[in-house]
Amino acid sequence: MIVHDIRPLLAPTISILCAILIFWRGENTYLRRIFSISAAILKWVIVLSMLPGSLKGVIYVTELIPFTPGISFLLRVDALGMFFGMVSSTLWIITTVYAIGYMEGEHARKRFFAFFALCVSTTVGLAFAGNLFTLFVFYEMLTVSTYPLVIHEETPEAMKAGRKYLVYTLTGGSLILFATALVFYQANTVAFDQPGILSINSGVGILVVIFAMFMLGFGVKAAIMPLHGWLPSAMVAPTPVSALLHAVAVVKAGVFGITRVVYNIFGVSLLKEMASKGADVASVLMWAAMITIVLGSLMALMQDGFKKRLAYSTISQLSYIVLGVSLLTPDSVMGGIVHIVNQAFMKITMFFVAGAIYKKTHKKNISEMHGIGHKMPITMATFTIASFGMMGLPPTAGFISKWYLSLGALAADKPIAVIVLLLSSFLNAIYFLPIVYRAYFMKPLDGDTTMDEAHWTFLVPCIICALYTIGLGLFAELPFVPLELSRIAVTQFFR
Amino acid sequence: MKKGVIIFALFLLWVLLVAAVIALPPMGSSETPAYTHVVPRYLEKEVEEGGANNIVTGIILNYRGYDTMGEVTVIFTALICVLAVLGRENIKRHTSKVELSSVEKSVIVKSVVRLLAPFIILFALYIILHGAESPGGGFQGGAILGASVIVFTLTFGFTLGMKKFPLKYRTILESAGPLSFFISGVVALFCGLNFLTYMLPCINHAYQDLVRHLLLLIIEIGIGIGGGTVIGSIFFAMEKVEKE
Amino acid sequence: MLEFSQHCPVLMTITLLVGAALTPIVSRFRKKLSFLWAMFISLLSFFFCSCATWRLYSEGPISYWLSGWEPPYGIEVRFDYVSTITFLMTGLGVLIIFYSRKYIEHEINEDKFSLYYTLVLLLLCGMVGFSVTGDMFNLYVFLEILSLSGYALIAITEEKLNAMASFKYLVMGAISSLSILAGIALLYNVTGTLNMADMALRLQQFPPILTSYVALVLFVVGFSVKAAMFPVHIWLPDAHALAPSPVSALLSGLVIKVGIVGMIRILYTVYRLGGNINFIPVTNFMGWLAAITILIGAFFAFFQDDIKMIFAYSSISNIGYIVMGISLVSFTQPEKGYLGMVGGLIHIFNHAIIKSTLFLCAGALIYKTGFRKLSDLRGMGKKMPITCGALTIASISIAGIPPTSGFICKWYIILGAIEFGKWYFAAALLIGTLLVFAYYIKIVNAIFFREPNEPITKVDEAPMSMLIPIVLLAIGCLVLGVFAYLPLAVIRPAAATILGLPSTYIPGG
Amino acid sequence: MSPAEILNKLTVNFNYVVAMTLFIIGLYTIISKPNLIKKFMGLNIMETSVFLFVVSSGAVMGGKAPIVGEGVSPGTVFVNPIPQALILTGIVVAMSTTALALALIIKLYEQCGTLNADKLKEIK
Repeated sequence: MIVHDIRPLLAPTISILCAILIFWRGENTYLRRIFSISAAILKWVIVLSMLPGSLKGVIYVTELIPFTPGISFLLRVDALGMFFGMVSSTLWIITTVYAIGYMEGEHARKRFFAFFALCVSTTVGLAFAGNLFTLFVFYEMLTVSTYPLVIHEETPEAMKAGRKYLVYTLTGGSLILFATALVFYQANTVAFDQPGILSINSGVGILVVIFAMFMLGFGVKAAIMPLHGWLPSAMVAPTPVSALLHAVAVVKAGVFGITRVVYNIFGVSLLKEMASKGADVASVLMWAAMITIVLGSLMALMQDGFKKRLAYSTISQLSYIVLGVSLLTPDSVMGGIVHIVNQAFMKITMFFVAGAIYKKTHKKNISEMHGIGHKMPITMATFTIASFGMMGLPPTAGFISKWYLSLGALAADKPIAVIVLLLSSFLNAIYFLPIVYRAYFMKPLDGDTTMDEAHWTFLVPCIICALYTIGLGLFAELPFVPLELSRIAVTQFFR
Repeated sequence: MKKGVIIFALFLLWVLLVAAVIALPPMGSSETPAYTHVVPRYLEKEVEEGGANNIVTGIILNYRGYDTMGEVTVIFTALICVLAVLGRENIKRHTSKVELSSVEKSVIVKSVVRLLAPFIILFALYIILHGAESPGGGFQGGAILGASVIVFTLTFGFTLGMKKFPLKYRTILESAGPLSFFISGVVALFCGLNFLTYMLPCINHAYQDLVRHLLLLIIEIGIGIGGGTVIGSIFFAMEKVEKE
Repeated sequence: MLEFSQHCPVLMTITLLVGAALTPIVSRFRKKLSFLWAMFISLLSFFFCSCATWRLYSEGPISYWLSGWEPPYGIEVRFDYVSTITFLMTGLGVLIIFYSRKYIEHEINEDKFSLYYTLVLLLLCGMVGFSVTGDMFNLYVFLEILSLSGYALIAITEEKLNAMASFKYLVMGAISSLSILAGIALLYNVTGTLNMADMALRLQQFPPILTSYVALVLFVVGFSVKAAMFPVHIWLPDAHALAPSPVSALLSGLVIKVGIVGMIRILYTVYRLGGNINFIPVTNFMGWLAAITILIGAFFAFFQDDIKMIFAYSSISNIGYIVMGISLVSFTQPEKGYLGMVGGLIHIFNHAIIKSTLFLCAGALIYKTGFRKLSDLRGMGKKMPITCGALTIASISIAGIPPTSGFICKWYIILGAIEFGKWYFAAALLIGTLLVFAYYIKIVNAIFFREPNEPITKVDEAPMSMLIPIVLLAIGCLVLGVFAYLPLAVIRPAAATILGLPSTYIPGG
Repeated sequence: MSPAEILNKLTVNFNYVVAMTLFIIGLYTIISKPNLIKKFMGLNIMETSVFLFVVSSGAVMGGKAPIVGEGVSPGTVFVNPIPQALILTGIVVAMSTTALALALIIKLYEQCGTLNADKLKEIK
């Protein structure tokens, strides 16, 4: 059922308004906080108000502005879009609270919060994009509005990272633009309302080219190896940025784009048809994802910087989702989609912890974190929960996604994927557990074990995310939880 | 080496251009498309439609009057361009190379110029006013007018030249060309006709021809005076030298 | 109203022309008056242009016979869909004159103020006259008015290098004008007429001879110089970078577009698609040159430190986009070229607005600080937030990041290139835009994210007379991108009629 | 076309060929001469060549100047008046360009003391 509604437009607009207000009166700390938090909550409420409808399969549509015959700026909230929109708007509230604490005393806070709001706005717009064209527009806007956040420190290192980020993502964006134009030329539409708009009549060759361009383009943000180079260097950004953008919004935008392309532009049946004609592009994507999972984990092992390790872990975890998408079975996609939210919460916990530790002790490297668990027990407890989630131990959320991914892999008759997932769990354990061990079971270097917990603005977000990680694992099958939404999304793909 | 390449490239261009022109109909033929398409009407009807015995003048002022308006503007533009680059002369600040020259001006030159200057100007006026009947017209007359200014100034020096052709009149006269066109052209708009139409049916039939002549005359005089002044002003701007 | 509006195409030219002729006289009364006069004249012309445009979209193209002679005999002024560019010219003209009031105090001697306004009006007059005329020789006359005033506007300051840049421009410009004049002369001898529409008709009647082809080559070469295509772009960087900033905005935004309009007139009005002269080899060649132009312009811009030099090189690059767009045509299937044509034409509009914004912002920075090197302009973003904000918007726009206006042409030209299977053109375009973004991000970095070399004191926001045009144009960059259907509604009939399709043509429909 | 035909055409359209030759000579002068005055003289040669071409193209064998009046019999053949009208405009334009070029040269000479393009390049 399609409902024309203004709410899909309202959600991104609120953050844009918030950004404008902050630009206008952002010098005042209190006004800035009020703007940020109230916009975050308002947006969350708006997105939430659409959730019951989405769960019933309702699709909300706002047609904004015509662009050319056949293409318009279109916002369309289907289950997948709702899913991603919900994730980003929820995490925005949490991260805003965290950022207010974290950015205390930092420079250029006005700019920071304004662009922060702008990024979230584009992310939600991207989630609600109703066609490839709108998706691309928001995708590019996301790139541009993230740049000031990446280089927030304005150090030479940050500038270099920013440049690298732009080079990678804009090149990717160009490829997407090219591919979008090709799709429009072939199909005369770019809308997401069908499970696949291209047809085999276009010729296998051109389809492969389009697919490759899309994967290279979105693969940059999804950090599929070897396109991941920007992600670790972008970790110079302040922690809330790394947390929300580089673990959630930006990278997930890439993954989200891949999902859209695979299921709404190509469609399962076309990809299977292509595979039968010798162009098994989905398998190529699957292999790329599997290689990234393993290599990413291995590289994470070698990192000493806390945030760097998390970054490589992100690279590895993102490919879970890509793997799920590329397997082309309902269960695997469901596992992949639900991992968007699971990974987001788990990874954001970890980043929050990293930020809290850095703010409290100015320690960036893992090798310095002896006994940090004595000083900051609650913080480290949440970290521990998140690492269990990363490993996929029941009853955490990570287990749910791995379970469905494995089911899907078996259904697709690709047992190798299951092996890779298990291997990854093992590697996750190798690189996360030593941190936990070091934090709790080793004596601090200075011998000082008095408790010195982080400020509540740090703690509360950590705890909420950690609780979610457990909660989703325990109550996965209850109504109103992500799994149900992802199931609806999957039924829309496999119509 | 570089020179050789240039010459070779230009040679190729030459061959191309020559090939283009020898493909044209033979020169002097009366069967060319150029002579048979638009021209016959001009040759047959110009005198009646355009009101000038000199067909070239008729084309310039009537059929292609808008071109000429642009052309007059080009002259005006040239003056403004020169002034923008070099600046206007100032009687207090500037003198000229003529005055700084150590060569004495001979009496013969001075006397001849003094005697001839009025006649040159008279001749210029004749050319301007007689453009409709014989070879000549505003541009040609204007050039002669300008030449008279130049000759006079070169002989008698800058200061005197500027006194004879004072800046405050020149500023107004320089714009005479475009303005006279505008005045003659815009009259037609009030009769509901197109711009630059001189034959005005909205006035008494008996006067139509007279008005047309009058309007054309305004233009010719405007072009002539304007062109002459512009040439003079350009000369002044180029000739000036800062006083010590 | 209808009766009156049909005079507008001529009136808007005449207004500027007479206004220019009167400016020196007006300024004799009061020095200050010349600004107000120029403002008044340009506004009046803008009003006439709006009337003409209104009539164009309600009644169809206006054909105005000067002196009342029917076309092959007299001069025809034709306000068709391509002529809508005059709307942009006069509109931008108003803003730039408004901007000039304060700015020229900085670079120009006080006794040259009235000359400056006269030249700007003449430049506008030349462009407007050029764009609406339907007669080949008239085209040449107005081309000369605009070229001459353009040369002089560069040399109006007292700088040494300006006179050199201007001379270089003059020599190349004069050669190109002559080659256009030679082309006109050759074509006149082939067809016996000077009216464009009649010329097109006559070209179809006779069997094609070599002369027509050579004339075409002369035209294309001539207009390429005016448009600063590779390899005849060498005059542009110096000229555009050294001119006073409002003049740079005019030159980069509008004057080089005149070359493009000329090309469109020659190729698609006079020679025509589907006629008996197949000029596709020429457009193909132009397409390749355009691809090279894009890359060369972007590449050289990379090494500049002077902020206006960067903009000048990026103009070269952007001309490449436009030419690429208009050269993507098919001789026998006109509708195939539609998308590329729309892309090229829309960028004429958008680039004019974006580049004017950039140059005016640069002008405001130079006016306030006196610096023009990026390394000296560091940290200005905090002192002049509005100017620098506008600069950023325009930079993003020129890099073609959606939803700003620079993106639209990218989309259409890529579609057009795909239509012809020329993916390498699309690739060149994309690489070009990436390079463009790389150096514009350098500017944004410098003004916002880098610490100034020495603490900036005594620099505050530019005066209102500069800010208003800048802000309006920057808003234009955004609005024309988001509401792209507005400019597209204007451009689509233009593109369709250029290709000989009905003005309501919709691809695939 | 056979060589004889080409030769015939060359002689018939001799003026045109000369005009085009002048065009190239002018262009060569502009490109190869470093002196600015010579460059702009080359420009003038080019201009003249185009005028020559246009005026020649208006000629008609046995044609008279296109002036009607007393003493001109009705059947007289006139030459083509349009090229004359065009060239009048052309000359004015050429004059204007020349004026501006000279002004620029004067200014350059005042400022830099040289008119050699190669030397001017070094002054910066």
